[in-house]
Amino acid sequence: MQFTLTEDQTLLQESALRLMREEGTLARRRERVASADGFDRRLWATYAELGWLALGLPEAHGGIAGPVEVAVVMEAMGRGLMVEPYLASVVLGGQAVAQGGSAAQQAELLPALAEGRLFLALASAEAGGRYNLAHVETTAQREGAGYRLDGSKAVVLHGASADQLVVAARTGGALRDTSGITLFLVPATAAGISRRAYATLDGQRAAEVTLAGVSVGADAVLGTVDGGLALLESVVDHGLTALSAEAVGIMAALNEATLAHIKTRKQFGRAIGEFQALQHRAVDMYVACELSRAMAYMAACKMGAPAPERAQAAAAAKVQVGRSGRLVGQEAVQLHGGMGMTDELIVGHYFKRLTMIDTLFGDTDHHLARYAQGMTG
Amino acid sequence: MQFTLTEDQTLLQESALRLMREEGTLARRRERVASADGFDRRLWATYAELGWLALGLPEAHGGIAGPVEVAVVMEAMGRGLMVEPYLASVVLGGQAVAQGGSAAQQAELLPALAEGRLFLALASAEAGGRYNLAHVETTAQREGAGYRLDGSKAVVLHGASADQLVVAARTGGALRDTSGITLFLVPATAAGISRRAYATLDGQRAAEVTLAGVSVGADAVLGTVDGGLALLESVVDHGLTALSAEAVGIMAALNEATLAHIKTRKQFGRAIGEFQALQHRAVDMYVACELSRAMAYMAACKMGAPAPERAQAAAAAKVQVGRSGRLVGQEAVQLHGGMGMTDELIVGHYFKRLTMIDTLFGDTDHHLARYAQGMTG
Amino acid sequence: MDLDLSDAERAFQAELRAFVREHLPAATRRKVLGGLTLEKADYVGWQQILHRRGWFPFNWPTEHGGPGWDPIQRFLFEEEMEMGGAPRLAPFGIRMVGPVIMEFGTPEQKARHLPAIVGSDVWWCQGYSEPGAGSDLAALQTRAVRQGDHYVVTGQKTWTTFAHYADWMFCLVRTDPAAKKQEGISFLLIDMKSPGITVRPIIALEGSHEINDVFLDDVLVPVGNRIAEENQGWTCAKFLLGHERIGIARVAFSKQQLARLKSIALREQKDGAPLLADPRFRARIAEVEIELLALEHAVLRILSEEKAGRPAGAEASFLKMRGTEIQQALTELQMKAVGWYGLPFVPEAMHAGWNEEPIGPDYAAPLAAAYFLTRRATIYGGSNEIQRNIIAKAVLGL
Amino acid sequence: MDLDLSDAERAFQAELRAFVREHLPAATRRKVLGGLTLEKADYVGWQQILHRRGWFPFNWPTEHGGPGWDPIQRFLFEEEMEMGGAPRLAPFGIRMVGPVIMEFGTPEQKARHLPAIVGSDVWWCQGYSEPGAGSDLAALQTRAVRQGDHYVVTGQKTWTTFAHYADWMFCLVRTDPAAKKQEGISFLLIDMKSPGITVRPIIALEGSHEINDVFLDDVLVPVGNRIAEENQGWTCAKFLLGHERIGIARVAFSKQQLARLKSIALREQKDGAPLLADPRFRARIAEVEIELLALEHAVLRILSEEKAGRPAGAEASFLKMRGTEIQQALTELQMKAVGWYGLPFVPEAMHAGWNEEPIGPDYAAPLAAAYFLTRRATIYGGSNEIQRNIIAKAVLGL
Repeated sequence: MQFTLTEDQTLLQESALRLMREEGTLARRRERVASADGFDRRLWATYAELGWLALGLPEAHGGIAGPVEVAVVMEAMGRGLMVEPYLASVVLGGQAVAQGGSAAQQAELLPALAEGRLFLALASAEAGGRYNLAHVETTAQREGAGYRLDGSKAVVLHGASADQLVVAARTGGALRDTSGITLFLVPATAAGISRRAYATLDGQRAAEVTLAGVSVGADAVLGTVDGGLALLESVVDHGLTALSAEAVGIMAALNEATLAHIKTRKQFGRAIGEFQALQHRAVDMYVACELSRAMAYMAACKMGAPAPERAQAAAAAKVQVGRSGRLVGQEAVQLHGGMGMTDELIVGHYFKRLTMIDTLFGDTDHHLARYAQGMTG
Repeated sequence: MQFTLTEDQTLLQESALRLMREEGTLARRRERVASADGFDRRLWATYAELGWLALGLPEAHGGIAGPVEVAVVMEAMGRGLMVEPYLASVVLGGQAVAQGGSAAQQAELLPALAEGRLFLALASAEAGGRYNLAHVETTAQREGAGYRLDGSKAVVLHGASADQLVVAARTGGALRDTSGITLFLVPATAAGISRRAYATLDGQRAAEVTLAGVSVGADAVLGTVDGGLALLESVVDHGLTALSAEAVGIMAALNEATLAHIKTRKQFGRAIGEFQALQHRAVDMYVACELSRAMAYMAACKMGAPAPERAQAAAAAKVQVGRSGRLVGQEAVQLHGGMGMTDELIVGHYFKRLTMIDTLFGDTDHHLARYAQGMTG
Repeated sequence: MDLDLSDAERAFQAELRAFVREHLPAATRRKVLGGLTLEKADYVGWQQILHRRGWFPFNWPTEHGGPGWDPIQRFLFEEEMEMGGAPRLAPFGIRMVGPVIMEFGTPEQKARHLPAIVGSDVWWCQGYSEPGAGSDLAALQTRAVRQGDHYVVTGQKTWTTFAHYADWMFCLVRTDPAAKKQEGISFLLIDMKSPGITVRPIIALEGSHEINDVFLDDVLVPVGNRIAEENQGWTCAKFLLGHERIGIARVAFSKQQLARLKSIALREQKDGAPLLADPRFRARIAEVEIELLALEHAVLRILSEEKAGRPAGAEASFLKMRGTEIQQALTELQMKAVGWYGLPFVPEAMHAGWNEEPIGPDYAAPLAAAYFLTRRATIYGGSNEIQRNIIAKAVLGL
Repeated sequence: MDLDLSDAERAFQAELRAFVREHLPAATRRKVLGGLTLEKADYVGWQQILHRRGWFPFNWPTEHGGPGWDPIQRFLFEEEMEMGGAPRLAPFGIRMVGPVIMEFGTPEQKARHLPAIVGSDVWWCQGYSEPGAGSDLAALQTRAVRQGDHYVVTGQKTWTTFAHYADWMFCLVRTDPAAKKQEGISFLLIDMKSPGITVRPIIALEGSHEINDVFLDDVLVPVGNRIAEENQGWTCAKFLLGHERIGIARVAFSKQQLARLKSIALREQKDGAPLLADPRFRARIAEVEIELLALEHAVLRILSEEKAGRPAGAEASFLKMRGTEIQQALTELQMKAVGWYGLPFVPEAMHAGWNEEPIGPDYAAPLAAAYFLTRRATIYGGSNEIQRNIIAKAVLGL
């Protein structure tokens, strides 16, 4: 049992933090957010060079390391408030292929992903389905040797810049049945696909994706036919864990900014950080971040565990991060006073991202209910 | 619309507070708690003289005033941390007779109650039934012209000193059916009744009551046969409202004691009340009490409203008082430091009573769920 | 003690309700109830309609052109306005500078400024906060130096809501830098068209423009625009602060938001049923509804006391604290209710004129932005930390 | 980073588990798992059993008779003890005065006192708090005046846990009243049989007797019983405070309480089903379970760092804060779980010898009392307010 980073992990962390210090300024962020894709392809190439795009993927296809390293990078990206599709493409897309892909699919896609030549996106959610992964109305009907896909997918993260979409569709069963779901790899430019791209409140990008009679071959199936839910759950658990680590980085950055602010901001003749009520609140923010970090890395360590254990760990981490993130985000803004409410300070941008992380793939209440259901005893 | 006390109500409040200042010392309390009945019959006679035992009862049978006056008295009793069976006998027992009793029952019982010659107790809860008023396993089977009662009743408040018990029993329907419940007035010394008396953690008294083949006449029925649940709900709502008012009195007393403590207790060279973190917590305690008071009197005003409105008001008050009381009680003990943890200071006794009030007739979670269910929209 | 409305109060309520239903412009109502961006004309137009009915400024005494209502009537008025979808009445003229002028103004000042507020001829803004003077308002640095019949004012005000709409600003300035903090301050009325004033927009967190920096560079202000004596401005400031603290509780606004939350939760689906039927989400709504109920009755207690001639003091600060916390809880639940569709951010969708198909349900677009916007409620108007300090000192004697 | 136990750790854990199962007296286990009152003999007897196995004091190095375990092994030990129903090991000897003597004691002091702790020959208590010195420990007033080879000690200690069991007390006393607060304090070991010592029970809120006042009236203490130099007692006090802050998190204890909570909720009924199946109550348990999981992994992070030679500083204070808050949440839920049967209070039912039929379910009797008892967790051992002050200052630099 060893709950500290290895030497390699520490080196990775240091290099990631170094890059984030350079790239994580509000000015750089504004440029990226305003760009056509909503992110910086040059920076993406840097990620590839650093090997980050290969993290957590199978070694046979150019991958290295695992979920703990992904967490290390995501925590740093949280600090840097990055907007690149790392979660969407490498974690969600990459894990879908790594865990569900055939040897051929892996050989085709993973090296390209790791080298930064390929972008993936996960099209799982649907309007009206809320956070239930089994709520799949999109259909995949047999059509010759392949399938014909029809339906709509909601809030596909970085869906417009993706080359291939991982689409959850129903090959059998009724609307919320746990069986009958299949994942498909669909070229984003396939006939019948339309994508409506938009920005999200936290400066990221997403798209509504409509599939109208999209034909794919049988080799587009990722994992087993009708058995896609288990794969999807695992992929999303990896995503939740990565998001938890990102949230930890944001909390740490917000705490630093808030401490710096209350140590220098003077009111009533002294730094407001000398007021005990604010001190105690700053302590609670610190504790919230520490507990979240412990949970994010615990979950990362559990990503290889059997499904029930993995699911509980991911849910627990999301709950912890949701609660802590709410506290830290709201308090950071409050303690910054008026400045925290403006677009001009990075604090507000951190707060928005932290808030949206709680929404992604299920909020605190959702994962608390999920954890409670899976709880032993 | 007028949310202030009338002149008469203000006079009642002043006289009640005056009496409580005299009687509400820890030394007097200890005597009462240690006595055989667990309360002071001399004080009960004073209550009768003051007219308190007639509050909320019909004027035709010697009653006066209504739920607001009951709340005024209960709030004062909270401050005085009284242990007399006012809730058990006058509010719960009295309302059961006042709302459900025939003219003959009322004429027989209410004057005696108002004059302090009669004690009633409500035997509604059962082991395994938690807070569900419809969970009635005790049976009342027809036997000649009357009924035969069998079953067990849990935690009957002041059950051992009562002369008559108001017993909820099942005349029809299955275990948790809403119909089929009937209330009976049963002499506490009737053959087949055994009572096991005990003290409760908050210095009050209660009893486990067993009914084994207890025969009563048809004239023992209170209200309508099979339709007792609606009556029981109304009686308990009056009880919840009275308890809410009592809790407000306790909170006010705890806040006073805590303020006095933190203004005088010196640590680090100054009164601990000068530390801003404690000041802000004291403010939250103050606000919690004010909101509870508003809700307790709101509920008192609603006791005559149609059942759904009355129920929502009582549930809302109990939720508010449960949350506020938890905060005030826990913080009062915490801010008193070690002293708050001893039997020697009245603070701990207030805290215990406030805690137990949350349990009585359904805790915060129970009434929140009840309120949510009844909520419009 | 009696919670039921009297017959007269009930009739009054019906009259208010009918008036809003009939006279509130439909376009304005749609914007308010849909959470969309309002224009200046929406606010002013509605004020003028109310004025024609004799109800604006609703909180003023008859001698100055108000209806002369008692506190309960004002409470009912606000409730009907909110529930009917009327825009919030900007407080700067009618709740802030107006009462200060009534209390401290000269006859000339009253004659000049009060009718202009009544007639909605001017829009006021509040020049209080400065970069170095937020919670510690008395630390303000904006200087006003007397030169003959004028003050020359130089400094910077910030967080100035609707300064870009404003014709006039009431302003705290330092007239005696040698005096103790609170003692060297004066209260000036400044024409926003004066040379030397620059308004710079501050874009809020969620992208909206309501607040501004106001730079004052050798702005000439006639001495006749000073309210009360020189260096007595803090008295005006305190009066204003104590005034209408109860209104900031915004019970009626929160009731309207609660109704909106329920309507959203009824339309959102969870596992094939309305989200509103989900026990956990329903309990969350119930929690806030109970909190709001408690606040409402705390407000009613204080208003009843006020009506009986016992106006509240500092204890009313808690109404602002709780009121803003409840506003935040409600916007947070609205955002939570729409799940994934809290994410999309299409600024154009916030404007009534936008005609494209919405992303997700049409009610979803403004919700996350409203959550972020509402975070300011506990910061502005005397932060909740300051309110706690006030209660600790003035009510609890700490 | 790796959360799995190594093979060696797993074997160690199995050995611990088997030992508790086989050697813990059944009567003691019943009391612990039933929440009943323990006698001194229960504690001491178990310590001696552990000692015979070489595991007591479990946290001591081999040179002083401990097993010399690393932080992870100590964590596993505490977990197996709690889950197996072993009584808590009183901290006064093994966690408090023992380490102080090891660090600061003379060879004679070590030889005299350490083996007596190892052999459970003496019971220690802690003479720190005074009526006027709680959170502000350094304000203590108990005077020790040098007279030849002795100090004459006069004063009052309070909240002294198990003083009525104790043979010895370690005590902070003021030896130089003229010096600055922290600088005139010495650390004395006092034989509780010394003339002039009176122990007065303090009955706690819920009726139990664990804490006491200790009055010292001209008590003669040999100078040889002073640890470290005169007026250097604060150094010892700080050392002790920093030592084993992690242990106060009591993760293993809370795990055991969590298991107990679930077992109670499984037996309690709500509407014909186990309370444990009620979604709301289940979610409440899940909340605390997640909080405990986070605490456990925060502890493991810090222990791993310690094992790697980087012991924690003040940041470990948050483990005490969170640990005690979680203990309180668990006892509160246990009390809530039994509903009405939290009310009955039969003091005799807290003792293992009581043979009457319980009122309500047998597990219910001690629950409310345990809730009240546990409120002290956030007050004692450096209140959580003090822990926050420590973190603010030492970790956050505020």
